[in-house]
Amino acid sequence: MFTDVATIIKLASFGGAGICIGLGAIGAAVGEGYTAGMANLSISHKPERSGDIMKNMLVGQAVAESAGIFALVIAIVLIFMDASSTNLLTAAALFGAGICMGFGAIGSGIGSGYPGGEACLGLSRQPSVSNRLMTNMLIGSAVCQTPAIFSMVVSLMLIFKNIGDLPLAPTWAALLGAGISTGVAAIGSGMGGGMTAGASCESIARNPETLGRVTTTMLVGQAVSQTPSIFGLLVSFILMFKTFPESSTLSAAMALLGAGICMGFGGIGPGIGNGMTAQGAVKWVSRNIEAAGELMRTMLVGQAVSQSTAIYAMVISLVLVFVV
Amino acid sequence: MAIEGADIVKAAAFIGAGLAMGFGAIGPGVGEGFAAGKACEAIGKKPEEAGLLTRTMLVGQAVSESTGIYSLVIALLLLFVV
Amino acid sequence: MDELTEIPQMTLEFFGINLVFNTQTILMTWVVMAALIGFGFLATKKIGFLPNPFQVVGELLVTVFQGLTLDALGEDLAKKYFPLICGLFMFLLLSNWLGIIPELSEPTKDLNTPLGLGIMGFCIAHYSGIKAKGFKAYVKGYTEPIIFLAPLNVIGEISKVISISFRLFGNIMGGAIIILVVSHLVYSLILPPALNLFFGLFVGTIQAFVFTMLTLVYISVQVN
Amino acid sequence: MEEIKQTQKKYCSQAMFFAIAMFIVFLLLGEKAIGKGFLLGTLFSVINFVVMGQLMPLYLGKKTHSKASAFALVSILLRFAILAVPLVISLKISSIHFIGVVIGLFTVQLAILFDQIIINRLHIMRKA
Repeated sequence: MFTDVATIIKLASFGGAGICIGLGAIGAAVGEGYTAGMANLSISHKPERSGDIMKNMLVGQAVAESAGIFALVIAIVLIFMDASSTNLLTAAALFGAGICMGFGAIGSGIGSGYPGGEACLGLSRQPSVSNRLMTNMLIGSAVCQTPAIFSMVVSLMLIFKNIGDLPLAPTWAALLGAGISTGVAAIGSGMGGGMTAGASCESIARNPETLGRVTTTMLVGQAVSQTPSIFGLLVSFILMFKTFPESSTLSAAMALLGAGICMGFGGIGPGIGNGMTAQGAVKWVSRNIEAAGELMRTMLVGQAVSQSTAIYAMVISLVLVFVV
Repeated sequence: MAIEGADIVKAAAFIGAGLAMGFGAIGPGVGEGFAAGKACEAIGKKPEEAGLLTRTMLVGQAVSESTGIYSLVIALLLLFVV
Repeated sequence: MDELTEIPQMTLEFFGINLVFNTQTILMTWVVMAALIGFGFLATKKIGFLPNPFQVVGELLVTVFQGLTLDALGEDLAKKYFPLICGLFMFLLLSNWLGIIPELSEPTKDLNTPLGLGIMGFCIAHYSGIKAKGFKAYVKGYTEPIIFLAPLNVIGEISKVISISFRLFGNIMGGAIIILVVSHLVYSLILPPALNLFFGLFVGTIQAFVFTMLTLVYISVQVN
Repeated sequence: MEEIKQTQKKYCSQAMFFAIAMFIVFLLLGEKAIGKGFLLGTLFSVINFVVMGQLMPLYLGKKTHSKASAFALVSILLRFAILAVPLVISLKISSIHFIGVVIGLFTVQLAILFDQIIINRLHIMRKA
């Protein structure tokens, strides 16, 4: 068995860094692969516009990669920072930070591939609107990065948190749970936001006149899709900043870990579902602009109802933290 | 660490509650979102039927949410009864 | 960071029962109510052909929500429920926007406010359902599709209250916590005000609308 | 290919110009370490962008999404290895500030977003 605390901390930070960069790179790669596949398709449709399409793909990829670069920064910090702490809690915090950023980058990486791909396809269909299409794609994929930014904030706070003399026994679970909560909940919101942005690019290529309404609907839909990741952030902050009384029982630790897992996984489904709703609404705003108000209202109600399972997960998490 | 039988049971119940609600929320969330997306498409096609379509969407969502509610019930049972 | 979960409380003893009041929440609710009454007074003071700005905003709100209630409930009931829906929206909107002003905080940040409003909406929806369908048909609605599912139907109804109130609470509280944490981390002039604008104005408006629409939808589901 | 080169030239020169301007600002503010880090980060961000553009034609032979994704994974790992260099340097050398490098790594993205969203929006609005 390892008895040396420094070794365990090193192991935890290396493991966290590996998860972080591995998952972050996979997410960005899937997104870029989607964009590249769509670009191939559109170049084969319209070979004479290949220059424009490749330019669009380049710019889209550069922005879509941001989530992966966040993961890289966190991984480098985890590997090269010399943790002089002799507290075992540091190991939990560093591992939690790696998990948080790794999972948080997947959703945004995959998600921001959709607007890039749809924009490439749209360029082959409607060459005259290339400027508007690219602007819309960039706004969409920049908003997609929000869950990844949330995860980066949480993992930086976990890395640089002043552990002090907090009791080890339940706090390790709280720190690990804080990482899982924000990181995993960000997957759904990132993918949902990406679906919405992709639909908006497709819509603008179909009917460029409706640019204003489509962009507004997209932004509102993406903002509401971010709600599950905001819930995840809320649970993380509570787990990080509440001081838990020392107790050596297993159940106290498992309650805190369970709170993080519950909110994290509970956020995936509603995030994707909200994205699907916004996707449908954005697509049809461009086809039937007269019904835009009706569509926005239905989208908001539908998204609100499909969020309710995320809210149940948040309630269970809060019960696990505060009541049990 | 003093780990006793009752403690292990409690710990398992807590983490089980978290897992139940966490994974139980995935399916209904996606499903309800899918239903709402289809309702939006239908309203785009026929805006004059918006009231009926919204009601149908809500009924469908309520039905597909029932599995989420089952998970909630199970989680609460695990938390407070076990 | 301790100010996060701390709510100023006042405890009074009343015939042996301890009554706890969240003083800040109550105070902020009064601020919102005073502002709304002031708004109503200004909007209706001089009703003229050339409206003043307050009258314009008031008319806009009234027209929009009249249309929405009319769509959802039909001619007769809309007249009855429209003031409730419009008032609910205005109260929530102002409550969610209140946090932008320094030294003031949103009353919706305390779980008691959204929970109270959610229970109010629940009671109104079920009262109107019983009134519209009759008690027998109302009870029969719970035994569908088979009688064994009745407890789950009841839980489903109660979980609506939980979801509607926790949604508002989670969004507003989450926004407040994020703003607080970010302003502790970076002392910049750009980021916290931008976050305040996003969470206070944008998310606050959307959540007020969603809460109002869901209350309306719950009423209309019960009635039809 | 001409368009890709043009785009790269445009954004790289914008990013480098911005980085030098910010370096001077940081120098005047007395934060030399952050300024140096910013410059270093921007340099590697530009290198990453150029490499990405050079690899772009190689994507076009990949017919399926999964093949393209596998190729993207290889290319990302290669480019992240490049991006890791300034981060490690700044952690090892104390006269270069880490935060500066991190912000510098996003200069190309910021230049693209600024150019496309703000300038383009103004252009569209003026036309309308």
